[in-house]
Amino acid sequence: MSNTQETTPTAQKAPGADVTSKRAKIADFVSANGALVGLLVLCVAMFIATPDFLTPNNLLNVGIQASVVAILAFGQTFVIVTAGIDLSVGSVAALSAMVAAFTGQSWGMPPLVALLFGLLTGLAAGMLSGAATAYAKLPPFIATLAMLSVARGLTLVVSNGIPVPTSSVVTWLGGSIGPIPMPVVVLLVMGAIGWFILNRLSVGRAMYAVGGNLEAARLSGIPVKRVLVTVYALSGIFAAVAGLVLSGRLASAQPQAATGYELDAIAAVVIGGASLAGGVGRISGTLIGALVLAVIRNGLNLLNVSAFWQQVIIGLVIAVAVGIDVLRRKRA
Amino acid sequence: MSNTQETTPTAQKAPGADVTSKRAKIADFVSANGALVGLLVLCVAMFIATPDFLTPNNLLNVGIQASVVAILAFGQTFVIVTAGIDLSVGSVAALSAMVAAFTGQSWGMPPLVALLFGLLTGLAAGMLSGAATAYAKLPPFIATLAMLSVARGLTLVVSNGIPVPTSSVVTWLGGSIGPIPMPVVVLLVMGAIGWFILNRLSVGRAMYAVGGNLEAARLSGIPVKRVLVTVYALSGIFAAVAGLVLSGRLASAQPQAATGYELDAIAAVVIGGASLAGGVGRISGTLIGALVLAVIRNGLNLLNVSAFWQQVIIGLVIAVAVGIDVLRRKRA
Amino acid sequence: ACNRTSPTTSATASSAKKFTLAVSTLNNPFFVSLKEGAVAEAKAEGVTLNVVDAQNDAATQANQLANAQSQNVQAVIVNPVDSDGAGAPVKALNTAKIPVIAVDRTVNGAKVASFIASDNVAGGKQAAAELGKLLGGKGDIIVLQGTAGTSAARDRGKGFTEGMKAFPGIKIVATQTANFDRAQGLDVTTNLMQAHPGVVGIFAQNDEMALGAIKALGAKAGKAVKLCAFDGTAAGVSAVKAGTLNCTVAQLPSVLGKLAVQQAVKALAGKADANVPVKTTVITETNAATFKG
Amino acid sequence: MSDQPILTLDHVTKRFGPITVVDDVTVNVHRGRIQVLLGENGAGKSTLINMAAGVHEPSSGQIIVDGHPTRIPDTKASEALGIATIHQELQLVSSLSVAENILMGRLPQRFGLVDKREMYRLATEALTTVGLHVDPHMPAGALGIARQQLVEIAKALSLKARLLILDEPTASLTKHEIEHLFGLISQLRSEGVGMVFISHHLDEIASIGDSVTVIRDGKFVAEVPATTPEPELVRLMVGRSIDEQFPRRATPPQEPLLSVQGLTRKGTFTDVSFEVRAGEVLGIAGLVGAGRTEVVRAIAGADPYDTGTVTVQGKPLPKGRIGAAIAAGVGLVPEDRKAVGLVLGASVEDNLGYATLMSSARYGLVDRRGQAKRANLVAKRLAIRMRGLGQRVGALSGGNQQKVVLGRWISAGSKVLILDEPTRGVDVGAKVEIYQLMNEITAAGGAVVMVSSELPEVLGMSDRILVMSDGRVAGVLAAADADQHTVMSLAVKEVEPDRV
Ligand SMILES: Nc1ncnc2c1ncn2[C@@H]1O[C@H](COP(=O)(O)OP(=O)(O)OP(=O)(O)O)[C@@H](O)[C@H]1O
Ligand SMILES: Nc1ncnc2c1ncn2[C@@H]1O[C@H](COP(=O)(O)OP(=O)(O)OP(=O)(O)O)[C@@H](O)[C@H]1O
Ligand SMILES: [Mg+2]
Ligand SMILES: [Mg+2]
Repeated sequence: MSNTQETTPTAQKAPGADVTSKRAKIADFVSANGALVGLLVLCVAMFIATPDFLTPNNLLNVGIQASVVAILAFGQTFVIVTAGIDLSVGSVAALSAMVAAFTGQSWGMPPLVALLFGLLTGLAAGMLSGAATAYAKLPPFIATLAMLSVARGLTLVVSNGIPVPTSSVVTWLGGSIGPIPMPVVVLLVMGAIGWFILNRLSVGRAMYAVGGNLEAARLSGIPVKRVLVTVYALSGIFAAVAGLVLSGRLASAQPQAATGYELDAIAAVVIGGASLAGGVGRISGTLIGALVLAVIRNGLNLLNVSAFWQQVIIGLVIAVAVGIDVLRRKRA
Repeated sequence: MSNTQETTPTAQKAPGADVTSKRAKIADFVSANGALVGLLVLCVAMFIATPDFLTPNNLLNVGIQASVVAILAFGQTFVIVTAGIDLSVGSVAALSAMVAAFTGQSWGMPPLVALLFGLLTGLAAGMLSGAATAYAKLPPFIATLAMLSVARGLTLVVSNGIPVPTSSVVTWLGGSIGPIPMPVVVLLVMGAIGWFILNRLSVGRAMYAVGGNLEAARLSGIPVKRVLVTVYALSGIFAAVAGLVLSGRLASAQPQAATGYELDAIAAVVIGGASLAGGVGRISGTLIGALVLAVIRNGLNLLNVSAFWQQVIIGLVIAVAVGIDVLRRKRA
Repeated sequence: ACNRTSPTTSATASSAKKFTLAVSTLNNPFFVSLKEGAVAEAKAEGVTLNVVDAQNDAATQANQLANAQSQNVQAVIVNPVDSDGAGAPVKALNTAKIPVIAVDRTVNGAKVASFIASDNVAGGKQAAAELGKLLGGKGDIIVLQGTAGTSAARDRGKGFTEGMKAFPGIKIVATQTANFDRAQGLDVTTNLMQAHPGVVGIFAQNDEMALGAIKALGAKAGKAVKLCAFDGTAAGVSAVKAGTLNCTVAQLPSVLGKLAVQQAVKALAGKADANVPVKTTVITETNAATFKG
Repeated sequence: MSDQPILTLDHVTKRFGPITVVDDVTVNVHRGRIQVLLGENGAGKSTLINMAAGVHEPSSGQIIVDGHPTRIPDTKASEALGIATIHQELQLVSSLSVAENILMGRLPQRFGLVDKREMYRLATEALTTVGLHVDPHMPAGALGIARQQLVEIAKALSLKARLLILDEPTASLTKHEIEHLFGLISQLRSEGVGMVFISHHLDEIASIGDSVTVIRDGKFVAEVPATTPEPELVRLMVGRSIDEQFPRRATPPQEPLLSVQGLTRKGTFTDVSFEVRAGEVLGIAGLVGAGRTEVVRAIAGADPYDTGTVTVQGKPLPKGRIGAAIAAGVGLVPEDRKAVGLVLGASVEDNLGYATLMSSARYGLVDRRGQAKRANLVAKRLAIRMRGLGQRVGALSGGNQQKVVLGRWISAGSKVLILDEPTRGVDVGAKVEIYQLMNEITAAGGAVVMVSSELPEVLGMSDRILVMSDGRVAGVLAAADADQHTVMSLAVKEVEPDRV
């Protein structure tokens, strides 16, 4: 199992080992992010297979293409760390984006207010799932499966099944400033926020405690229910941001946007080394997981692999990428 | 948490309480299958809402419509009892049905041999997932997500994306004998087999031990890895049967058959009282879970609820059905 | 090793033509036919055609269009998942001066060199007219919708509703989604026939759902209950031949694919036709035998 | 100071559904005094103190703090009243660092952020207090169970409470750490901290307690001074007297049953060799971390090893294959029964039957009648106290859970029983029952290997004593030649001084 701490245990570290500390930190990072090896192997393979892969432009593309799933997966990381699961992220992303587009378009809200409405939608959906889990004691799988269905239905109801053009602010989120694509910027910002919450806020540390040993967390006075609600609320907000980026890229909020993305988001978190049993998981791992998925898809497109075989290969690559990590940990 | 045994412990049963034992058995069944209350509430609601619901014909329809998901969910029950998850059931169902149709149609295999090929496909896919989990130590989520992708891809490759007509035997499986629909018969047979495996075979009881505490099971000499492979293999075979029934109903194996059914199957198991944390779950509960899903969908069709609102309502009903069970258990 | 198309090295790529065909989905025989029409034509023209499948996800399609640019293809044929959604990525291709051909659905908010389509709204109207005629202008009917929120479901539904205005005697008693899926078509029709046993007609927004409905109706299919569908897939046409399906609005998907490749080749020389309409044909028992998809 | 108790549990009763677990019990805790709770497994001690810890609320009766009736709905409320609790079951998050575990729920913050430097400083301080020298960055799960127990103690002490509840804090500690802990307790007592102390080690009561409340079956029995002689305490506790604490009936040793030669796993244990004969009890003693658990797990096939051989009844066992070891008649009762011994959610009957589940099956069918019969017999023979074989094992008291793990191997007819800390957390009565069971096994021609950190137990029940130190066999003593001193002097051989 990978470590949940930012620095892996370096017990009995020699004092005054400052010179090597940078190298040690890199080594720590690598050993704590096993899927990194898988990602690198994948990139090298792609590089050998096609010269189109390692162009700056294409790498930015990969970044853009990873962004939505990565942001969803960051939110999902909180949930999985507490041993939960959030199946609703795709639907909530679509609903939030739709509400933002709709309030802007039909109610004529100013773009920023409309955007805020979108974020609040994500927050509300997340808090509902969280409350259903923490207070009504529904299993997270059921609470969020219900939300998956409800949020998608509401998206259709709000939009009447028709795509709605997004406001300027949202389109800007999906565009780029000069050569720098905004989705990548948002990805990095949300990643930083996620990392900060998990590692620097006490509620973040409490998530690990709740997921690692719920009873112990409760007996230590951690307000378990509040932590759980927070976790799903965060997942909802992250989903809303992902939805906004997605609709921004397309300049249109789609009623069927992000359908099925929940499995990708969960896969990214698990590929990144988290365990669905809770207590383990880190933002950097999740990012790597999302990149693994994006690189496979991008590479298979570049290689012109037939659409049917692509699915076969994607499956195999996911298994191998995680398999490498499992092997590496066993050796260590 | 519901009990793992078929009969709940009735310690200190009054001697000579034979007369009441039947009633006690029913009470046991009800208390062990909490979702039953949810199902009954749902049925009564439907009955009040529309007279079309409680006709013998419609009830048979519900049975037919529940059959595929229920059979998938029976297989899924084994997996969930061992604290695993099988995301590949929908794809494996489609692949198995496609292989059966294809070997019959294009290779000209006799119908029964083609059917056997279909079942073997399911078995092989399941064993692969199981081996990846038990021996290569991939998390079940990843191993079966990979299989989801691989099996769907292979289905498309085999069929070239075009539906293939099924053989006579398979079509018979989807038809009916007199008034009795074969899918319902298959559902009952597979349910009985599932119950028998879980309750009467040593490997079934071992599944509960593995899911309850893997290390304790291992230290007690239970061959954990073999049990895990068996579990996924069974899930694969059950998925193959579900796929055959599905293609039989349509007289055609569809490349995209059963897409997304994995969530329905898992939901059926969890609505039926199993825990994704393992160690708990029963076939009767799973059947009830599958019926809950089928009744909602059937009822909403009968009531002609708009497609948009249907999803909202399905979500709410799932949450409420499980919520009733949670409440009931808390009271007890 | 799994790559079935011969790998093109960058050296030869400069001389040979390389296009990308971005299909909305290959989950549906209609688009499979479209793809096959395009692949056959590409072979005939000596073009390497890179086919990608967006699995009905507009964002995936955006990614694939961006990837096409990375690959330096000379032209892109896009069958948009969604017209609005394809705008942004096609705009990027416009900037990169890669000609884009839209097929089946148009692209909003960006330039396309050519648009080849059969009109779904018009097709919906044709279906309404045909079903109205079959029913003699009266009776209860039900509508099987495609996946809620997809453009095909919207446009076909819109056209059908408009076309039905000509038949005040026909009442749509239920409209339910079966997600373009045959199995769901079967279940939903079964349920609806339960609630509305007097239904005499069904409009299914694609052939797949109609084939499911035919299963649900049994002997009544095409006889006591008239069925009209959409797409004209091989299975749909044989159902028409068998008399279980009364009509299907054919869009000639393989022709769409073929024309798209032809237009792409023309576009390289800067002389593509802006609009290439492909007529939808209503296939009934009378013309089914001679129909070629 | 007034004589007013800090805490009074006043006629409290706790019911779980229809079952009354604590029935009208009153306990007073005073400043600077140590109130001992004594009772058999399942008597209701933990349930009683959990009402003060904010885990349960009483079904009736009241909690009085400083003379005021108070509600303690949760842990936070309990801590706010100055009560700190060391729970019987380890409550650590194994993936989090030692420091975060110690400060869980009250991480130091600066500007709303976790102040990591302060966290490690406080944690190091707390660890120093209990004399545990581990890196606070380490994940708690990497520590052995004894060190984890010390982390728990450090955690509770760092709350600086005025009332400290210790529920069997010494169960997984060896003499050395217990002495250190008692030093700390005495100091806290002199500082005026009131304490509730629960232990099954009767000798500890006299040395540390002031007054003893005895409960039986959830009911108050008596309150007596801590100086009350042990036999009297036992009589109050179990309702009868126990003649002999260590009733070892030696059987003449016969042919060797288990033979271990040169067993080595790099970094864990080195060149371990010994032999156990039929009819013999071999005790394995050593300090915490000496590698005893690792060695016996390797013998039972639970873990692999690098070199060496394990032979049972002349047949060599394959490496790391539990199934083969079990088939050869080896049964392992692991030290952490909750984590690796039991399926807590399953019934007593299921848990008793796991070792025979596969082997007794015919054509893959569960031998339902046989399994039920065996479970019934074993449950009777071990006098497992339960509501029925269908009861969830997790709801049994610790001692009875231990009997279930043991019973599994009795049921399987194991010839060589390996018991790792078999009486940890087990009450005197049940302990004697377990000892008698060991006697029966050896009398029937079986052999027992018993790893124990309780020296009196090792000395009282073993025929021979193997002492391990730093992964090696430091020596083997005949029971007759062994006493606390000889064993300890072997145990500390080769141990660097800073090690616990
Ligand atoms: N949540 C619960 N629900 C039902 N019964 C319980 C629950 N908690 C404890 N019990 C029962 O209450 C009784 C007392 O348990 P408790 O843990 O207080 O005993 P104890 O005196 O601490 O024993 P030990 O010495 O083994 O720790 C036991 O029979 C146990 O099975
Ligand atoms: N000096 C040490 N520093 C850190 N960890 C140690 C040290 N010595 C042993 N350990 C670890 O402590 C754990 C306890 O070892 P083990 O359980 O084999 O010892 P034991 O003699 O059985 O002690 P216990 O009484 O804890 O069961 C093991 O995981 C071991 O790797
Ligand atoms: Mg206790
Ligand atoms: Mg030990």
